[in-house]
Amino acid sequence: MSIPLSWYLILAAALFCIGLFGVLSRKNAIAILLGIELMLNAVNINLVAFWRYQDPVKMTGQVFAIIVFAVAAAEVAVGLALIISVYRRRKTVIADEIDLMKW
Amino acid sequence: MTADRIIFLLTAGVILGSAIMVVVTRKLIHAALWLVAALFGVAILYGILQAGFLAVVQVVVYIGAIAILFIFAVMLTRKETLEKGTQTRPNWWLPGILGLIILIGLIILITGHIDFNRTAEQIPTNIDTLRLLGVALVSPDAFVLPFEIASVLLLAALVGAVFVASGKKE
Amino acid sequence: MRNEWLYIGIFLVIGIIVPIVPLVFSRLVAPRKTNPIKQSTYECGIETVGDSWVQFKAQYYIFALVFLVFDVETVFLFPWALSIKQFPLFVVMEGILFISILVAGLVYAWRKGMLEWE
Amino acid sequence: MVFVNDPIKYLDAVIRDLLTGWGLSNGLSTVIIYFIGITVLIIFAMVLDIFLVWVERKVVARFQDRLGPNRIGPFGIIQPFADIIKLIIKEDITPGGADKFLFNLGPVLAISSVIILWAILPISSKIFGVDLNVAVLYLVAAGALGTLSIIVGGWASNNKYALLGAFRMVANMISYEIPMVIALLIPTILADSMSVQGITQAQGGMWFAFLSPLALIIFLISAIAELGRSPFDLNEAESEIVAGFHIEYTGMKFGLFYAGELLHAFTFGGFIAVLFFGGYGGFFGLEKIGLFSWLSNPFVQAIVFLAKAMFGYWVIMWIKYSMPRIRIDHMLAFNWKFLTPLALVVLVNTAILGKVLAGFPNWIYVLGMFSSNIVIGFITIQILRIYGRKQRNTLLKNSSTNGKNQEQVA
Repeated sequence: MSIPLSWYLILAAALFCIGLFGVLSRKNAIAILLGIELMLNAVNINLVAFWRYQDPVKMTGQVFAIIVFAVAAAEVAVGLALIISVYRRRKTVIADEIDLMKW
Repeated sequence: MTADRIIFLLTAGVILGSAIMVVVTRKLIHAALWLVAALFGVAILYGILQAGFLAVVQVVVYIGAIAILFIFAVMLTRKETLEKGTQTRPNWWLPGILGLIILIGLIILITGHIDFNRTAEQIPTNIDTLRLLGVALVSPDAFVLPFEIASVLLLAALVGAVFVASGKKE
Repeated sequence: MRNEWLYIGIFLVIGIIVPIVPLVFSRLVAPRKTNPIKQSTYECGIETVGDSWVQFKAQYYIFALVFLVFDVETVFLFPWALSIKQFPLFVVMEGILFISILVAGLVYAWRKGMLEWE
Repeated sequence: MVFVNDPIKYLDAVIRDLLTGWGLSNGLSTVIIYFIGITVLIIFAMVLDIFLVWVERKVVARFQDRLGPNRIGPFGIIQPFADIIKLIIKEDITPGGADKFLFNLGPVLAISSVIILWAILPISSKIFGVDLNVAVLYLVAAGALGTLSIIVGGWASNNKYALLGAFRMVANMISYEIPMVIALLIPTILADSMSVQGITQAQGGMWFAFLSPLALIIFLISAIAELGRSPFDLNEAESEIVAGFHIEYTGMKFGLFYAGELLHAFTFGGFIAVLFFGGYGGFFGLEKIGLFSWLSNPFVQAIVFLAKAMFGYWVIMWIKYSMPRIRIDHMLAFNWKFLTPLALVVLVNTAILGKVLAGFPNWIYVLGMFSSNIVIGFITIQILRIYGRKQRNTLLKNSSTNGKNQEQVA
């Protein structure tokens, strides 16, 4: 393992920023969720890299990563259900047009 | 330049390239499939990091379930995805600059930290990390509570999502 | 461990390449004389009606949803399954608690009528 | 003599000597040896696949009281090669609105997702690709790639029937993945290992098929559903949606889907053998007796394994050619309302009983496990019987109320 830890961290940072860009720049609500998935994966890369480089016997990093999997699954399930529900009523998935809560 | 580093750089290139395609592709189906490529790259990364369990779980959960759910959702909301024209907001350059600033800041922070330049030691061969993970997840003085709470979270997500998606039409 | 994943990686690469070989070979040998009729969508011989992207039942999505939650939870059971032998009975009970929470979700979806195909 | 006892290690040493003799580093020669080994393994799988085409056609012919291919070569064994030549020289048509790259990716991914399973298939104790410690989940992960291939192929064809077939198939595959994963947990618990070698060796004394016959049945059913074979072949219900997700595929691309399905069925036969029938071993301790020590020879083990896998494949074919197709609502209801709860009950039973009976002598353990499975199976059948009777009564009541119309129609 001749890869410095910083490489992983930079990769994760870049992935996170790409995800952030996607979340903020996309119009489509499903595409925004895609960006969030990228961000969660960036976090997971960090967690697993730290697990490997700190102390592989302590499983904290991996357990955290598993919890992130569960959170990601829950987020996708509820998020997409909301989008589909809104789509059925309003016939739109554009985040800016979903403005029921504005008034 | 060792073989390790070459493999890492190739994987990183795949991940970042696919991630960029995810956020810029116009067709949403393609964006979802690029996401699959990026997630697969992350799984390979876990393989390089010797977290075998996470690598397969990444494929099973992300590619086998989450990506499929995305594709289903894209196909169910069809009109908007066929829409010609732009898929980004008019002021898309603002988050672009924001992301770039954050990225540069993070890279300065990471490279400035001496401790992050070290490489990992070999995992001793007598340690089975898979079994250790199982022990950590179930032994009462470790992570049994997060383990159970994760299942409660998923139950809540299932109940909520089923309730929302079933949506009796008024 | 590392060599195992290296092996899997090489296997993936060759596993992708091998099926491409007959496709490339076929590309070289097979005739290519295309025309609009040949390229049109096949629908039992009649002409295509409407858009190919038909509206699907939302039911497919519900099943995918239930599947996602179950998939994540059952995958989490594997580390538990591996630690049963070395721990006393209460660890088994932890897993069973986990499973019963899972079942509660299934029962909810069932009672809600979400598992019916209308 | 060394070659006979451990062929892979012997060949590895020979080639490594040769390569390091040429001045290559140890790491590079490892990669080259992996390349050679993997290529040989995959080519073996592909040749076997060609052979399976012949087996399938021959067996289905016998099931349908025909002779099957018998013109080219002895018993028609050259027939699949003729098929391949035909498929290669056929014109390859890409439909007009198709997404070219994804259209080609679909079939390639479909067969790749099967081929990668051969990386972990334990052909014998010495001849195998790699002994992953997460092999059982690797099997599920490869299935996830297969699901993806179908939705990619169906979507890229730009045909509503293809997309509809892909949707049905994917709904089918993902639903049945749940009981399959749960059924995979049971050998994991029994063997206390997730590696296929560990699971095989744990069955040296007793097959898991006897410890948990219900898990075997659940795994078999969900494996057939995962394969998309009859009775779960509603993805290609010809009468409703023309031919399913591969409707627009012609020539070699269709051939890849077809070959992938056959190899997948055989590979699952192999995994059934590994998980429940002791894989290459499982001779109930017979190989320890001096007279039968030849049973531990890797080549004998490989033959035993392939025979068991072929038997599993034959069972899958047998079911395919003697069952009608199931409607999609029945299929999904069967999975979520019957198979998944049953699998969870069997899992809980295995976990608790395995823990409780752990201290007892072996025969009590085996007997307890087996009889508990029988009891669960019996209770299940009783519940099904009560439910079926109720359903029948409501149906009869309905038909008697509008019986007049029915009679006229009849």
